[in-house]
Amino acid sequence: MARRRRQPPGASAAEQLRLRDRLARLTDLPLLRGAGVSGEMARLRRQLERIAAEPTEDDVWRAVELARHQARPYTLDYAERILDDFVELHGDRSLGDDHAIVAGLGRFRGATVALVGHQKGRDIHERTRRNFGMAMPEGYRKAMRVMEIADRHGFPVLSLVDTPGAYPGVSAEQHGQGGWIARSQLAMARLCVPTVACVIGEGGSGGAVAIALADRVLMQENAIYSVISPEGCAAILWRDAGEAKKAAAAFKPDARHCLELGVIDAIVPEPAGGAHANHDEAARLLAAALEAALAEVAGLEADERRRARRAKFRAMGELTA
Amino acid sequence: MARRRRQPPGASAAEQLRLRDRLARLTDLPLLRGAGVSGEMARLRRQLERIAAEPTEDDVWRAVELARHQARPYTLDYAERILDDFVELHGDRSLGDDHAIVAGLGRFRGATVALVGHQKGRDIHERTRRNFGMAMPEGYRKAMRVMEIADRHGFPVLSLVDTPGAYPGVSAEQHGQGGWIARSQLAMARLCVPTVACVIGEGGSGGAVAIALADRVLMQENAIYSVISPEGCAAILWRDAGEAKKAAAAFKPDARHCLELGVIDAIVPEPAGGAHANHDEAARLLAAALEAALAEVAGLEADERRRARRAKFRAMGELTA
Amino acid sequence: MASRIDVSIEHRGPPAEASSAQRDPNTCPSCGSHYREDELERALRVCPQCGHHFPLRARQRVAQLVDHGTFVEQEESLRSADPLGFFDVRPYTERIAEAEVSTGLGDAIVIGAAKIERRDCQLAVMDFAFMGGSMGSVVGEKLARACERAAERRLPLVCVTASGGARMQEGILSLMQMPKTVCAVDLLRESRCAFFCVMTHPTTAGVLASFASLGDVIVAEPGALLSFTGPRVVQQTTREKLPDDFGLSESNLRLGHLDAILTRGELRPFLGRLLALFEHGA
Amino acid sequence: MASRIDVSIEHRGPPAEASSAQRDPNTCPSCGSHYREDELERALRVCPQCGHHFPLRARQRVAQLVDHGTFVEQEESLRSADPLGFFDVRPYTERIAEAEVSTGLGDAIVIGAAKIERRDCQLAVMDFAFMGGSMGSVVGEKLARACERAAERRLPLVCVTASGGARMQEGILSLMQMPKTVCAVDLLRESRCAFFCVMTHPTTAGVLASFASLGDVIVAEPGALLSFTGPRVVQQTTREKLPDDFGLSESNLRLGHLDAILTRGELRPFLGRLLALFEHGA
Ligand SMILES: [Zn+2]
Ligand SMILES: [Zn+2]
Repeated sequence: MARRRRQPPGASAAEQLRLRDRLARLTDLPLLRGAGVSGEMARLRRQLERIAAEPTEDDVWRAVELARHQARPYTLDYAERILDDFVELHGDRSLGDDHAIVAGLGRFRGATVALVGHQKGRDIHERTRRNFGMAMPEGYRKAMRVMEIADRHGFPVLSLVDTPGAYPGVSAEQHGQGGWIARSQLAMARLCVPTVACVIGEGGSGGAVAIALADRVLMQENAIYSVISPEGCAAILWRDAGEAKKAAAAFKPDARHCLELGVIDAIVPEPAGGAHANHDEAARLLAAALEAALAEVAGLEADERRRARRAKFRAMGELTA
Repeated sequence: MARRRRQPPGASAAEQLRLRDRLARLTDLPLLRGAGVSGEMARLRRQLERIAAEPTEDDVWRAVELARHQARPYTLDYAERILDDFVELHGDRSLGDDHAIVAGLGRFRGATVALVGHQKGRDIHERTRRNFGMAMPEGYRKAMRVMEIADRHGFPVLSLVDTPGAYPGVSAEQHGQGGWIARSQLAMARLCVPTVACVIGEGGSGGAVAIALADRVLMQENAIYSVISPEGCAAILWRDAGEAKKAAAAFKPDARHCLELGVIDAIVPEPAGGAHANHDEAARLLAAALEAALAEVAGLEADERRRARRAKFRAMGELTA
Repeated sequence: MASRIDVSIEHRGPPAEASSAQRDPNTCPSCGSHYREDELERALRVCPQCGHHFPLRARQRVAQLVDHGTFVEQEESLRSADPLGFFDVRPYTERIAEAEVSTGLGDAIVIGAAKIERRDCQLAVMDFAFMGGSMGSVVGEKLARACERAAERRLPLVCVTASGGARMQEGILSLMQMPKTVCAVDLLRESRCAFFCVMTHPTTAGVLASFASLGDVIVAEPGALLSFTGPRVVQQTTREKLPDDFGLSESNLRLGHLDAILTRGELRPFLGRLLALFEHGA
Repeated sequence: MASRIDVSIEHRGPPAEASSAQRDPNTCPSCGSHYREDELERALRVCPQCGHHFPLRARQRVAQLVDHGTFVEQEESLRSADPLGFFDVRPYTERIAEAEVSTGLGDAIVIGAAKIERRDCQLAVMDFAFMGGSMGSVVGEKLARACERAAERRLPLVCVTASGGARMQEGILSLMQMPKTVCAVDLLRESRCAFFCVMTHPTTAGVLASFASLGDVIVAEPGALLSFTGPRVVQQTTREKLPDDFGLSESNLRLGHLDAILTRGELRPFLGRLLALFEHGA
């Protein structure tokens, strides 16, 4: 966990830290910060080794498949596990209530927070109702509304990202899809409260980034975060959607690569086999990571936090001059 | 003009002031503040006398008719006369561009201001396009958007009110008519910049008040400002829309009564016969009144101004305890 | 030229008061079931048969919502001053006096301090039985004072609305209660106090278009008419065919204007949870 | 399951480049008129016959917009670093080199200080000819630096966009240019600088969904495609019938997303007026 870097760790945490440091030196990688939350040393070691190794084409594809796994926990699965007294709020006060995004308030580790997140559906009915987690401007406006409430009342904002992308439909376009994705990001840039985002499944393009401009951005071990889906990329660049696996490997949408590229701050470990295998354990690990990330930024003054948030994203990209 | 109360008037202004004071004492009324802008003493005297006299049922009905006169200047007629380099802005960034409200930026007395206002149409085509000056949520959102730009850049906001009321249509309701009228008022309550509203024709109910929560609220001599139209009132309370004239008299929607009731801050004189008789002169008188009202509030700190604005509306109403 | 009425008081949909005026008040207008007073009272005045929500008087609402014995009423003595000397077919003063006698209230709103599920809050509850819950100087004033008291004590404001709109007999001053209450909510927000609004049948016109719509959280009872302009006026003005659920809670939720629809029984625990979530120091 | 593409580069409506690829660049794809280079140049590359707006290169745009001789380019030397070592059918580095040669630009945006109608401003102009105006690290960086320079000098930023979206070859880092440029605009706003955006054909996907939509004032050229998802993908994904003017400037204006549509000839005086209006102290 990122927090441990700054605060003196406890006894068993110290041991974890030594192991992590050794592995980090071995692999010469600045990652592993997300791995400290699991208490079991053996599994920790396995996880660290798996995360630390350079992912192969198969590894990347496995993350793509796990990120989209139908049994993978969705935002509401986490909400009920990591929040007490969750109250979901509804509506954008303009046009509708977009079920592809959920937003609400709840108690996290004893303090009130706002939660926003994409929501996919598991069965066919729910998937249709949730529009496969693809939000419309209405959804982003709902998220913005709840974030504004949080900001006014001093509640930190947690955001869970899990979408194939913003909905590519006629009315979504007519209602200003591009503009609202932009305004949602701007609203997050301006928040005075601490914010932590975590990609918990698919972090698909603009639809994902709309709610991911946070003080800390985490990614679960098997989540993906990408500018375009592997299929979309393959169709455009290889002119063959069947080349998705190749495209994914070229794209590097996996957590390990996102960390290396400086796009995320830490990787959140998942239970053995992936988050779908054990929702409770996945939630426990996620909650620990969110708590640690929040703690890192909670101490700052609002202005300072906002400047740091801006500086963090300002630095992204690679250039030669 | 209200400003003259605080600043030493010039030579001819001093004469006007004496006359006004004498008339004010005679009639024992706290009005006339809006009358100082006309240069001609004789007409000023006639105007003062007319305004100072207790309006009869016929006087009130004449104001109703003049306020709705088809040749009466509308917001854009004033915009082109009192602003330089007016740039109209469009759209609410969500659903549409409501032509019943115009909003834009221009230079007023050398300084940039934002102007928002209802806009009626004169011919049948324009009247339909402008929806008779009855706005939808889209229109209030457009106004809010331009006011937000003004607030960010320190431009004072001028608002011209001229509407029979908010549009009573299905989609207006579906898009949140009530909520957006409320939010538009709240946005105006929160503005840091100086704000002046003037009722230039019909100040009809919630549709009017949506853009009239300003530091100073003026009313043209023949404008009306009311909670319901005379016809509507008659239909509900007398169960006969034909009793509109009687209802208007009971309602007292005219400027003189609004001033007495503490709802407006000053009356803006119109050219002889009414604003429709001479658009240029009406604009000149309006501009002078807006300038004076702006000057009154321009010197305050933003917080102080906002508190004073709140206190002003807070005091409205009559109670016994 | 379209009509200019946008504050008329109308009802529509499930709670069809217009036609039920002659009926027994304990007969469900929706399914026709009849109840003894104590039965209905025990059921929170919700029809056990079909779920119809009977109208609630302000004091009944307070009794249902707050922890027993915690409500301390404020500003009971405020009365309207008839600023226009208004007279239609009868003097306004006479209408007020009659409403006072028939409702036992000074005006269409009751405010006070209370506890809901052991959490302190400021309460403001409207009563439709007092001149259609219309907002004149007294409703505006009491709502504003409720905001100020909440701000002073740094407590959340819980407001239950039921209103046909502005109190026409107070003319332009009734319209001014809209910006007045909006300014009061602005103060409440500046003081970082939460504001929860429960909209009940009907919440329309000037109340919907001012403080009621500014809640941090807005919920409604089922089947309530919540529209700025009432369906009859919309129909007459535009000749548009209205959707069956025009303006009702259910369509408002679907269209994004509400956070939830709650039955009367769900209301108190829901508010309790919200109050707990918003219990924070600065 | 719907397709997940939302950054594809597409064209539609009046400027039908796809089919005009083989055509003479000086033949109007809309009405078929043919012009000599000097004729077209004099007409600001707008068809005198039908008003079709031919694509403009970044340097041509700068020349049309700014007072002669006032443009001072900044950050010319920035180049992409190929962070993924990306290789599809060809290496990314090869594609960039080719684009550099064919366009004479270092990437798909040109920034600099300039005067428009005698008013100082900061300028940022995109060039669709450089890899479809796609936004990678360099476009994001130069846009961010343009914001910072504007903030430092307290000048308005004038931005002309033309982009198919993200630079896919830079993977997730291209996506991150969205929050990066949004943060830059946030700084610009905090510094109380004005931001005017001129959207030209096409402005889509990641550019539309970040800085481009955050202008205080947003205008567009006629007939430009301005949509987050392109019409072909919307059509394929949803099987919805698209309106004829789907995503074009004209429908964007009608739907409230633009302040105005301006022909190329109107652009400079309009910007001059805006710059004068926003010229303010503090
Ligand atoms: Zn029943
Ligand atoms: Zn042509």
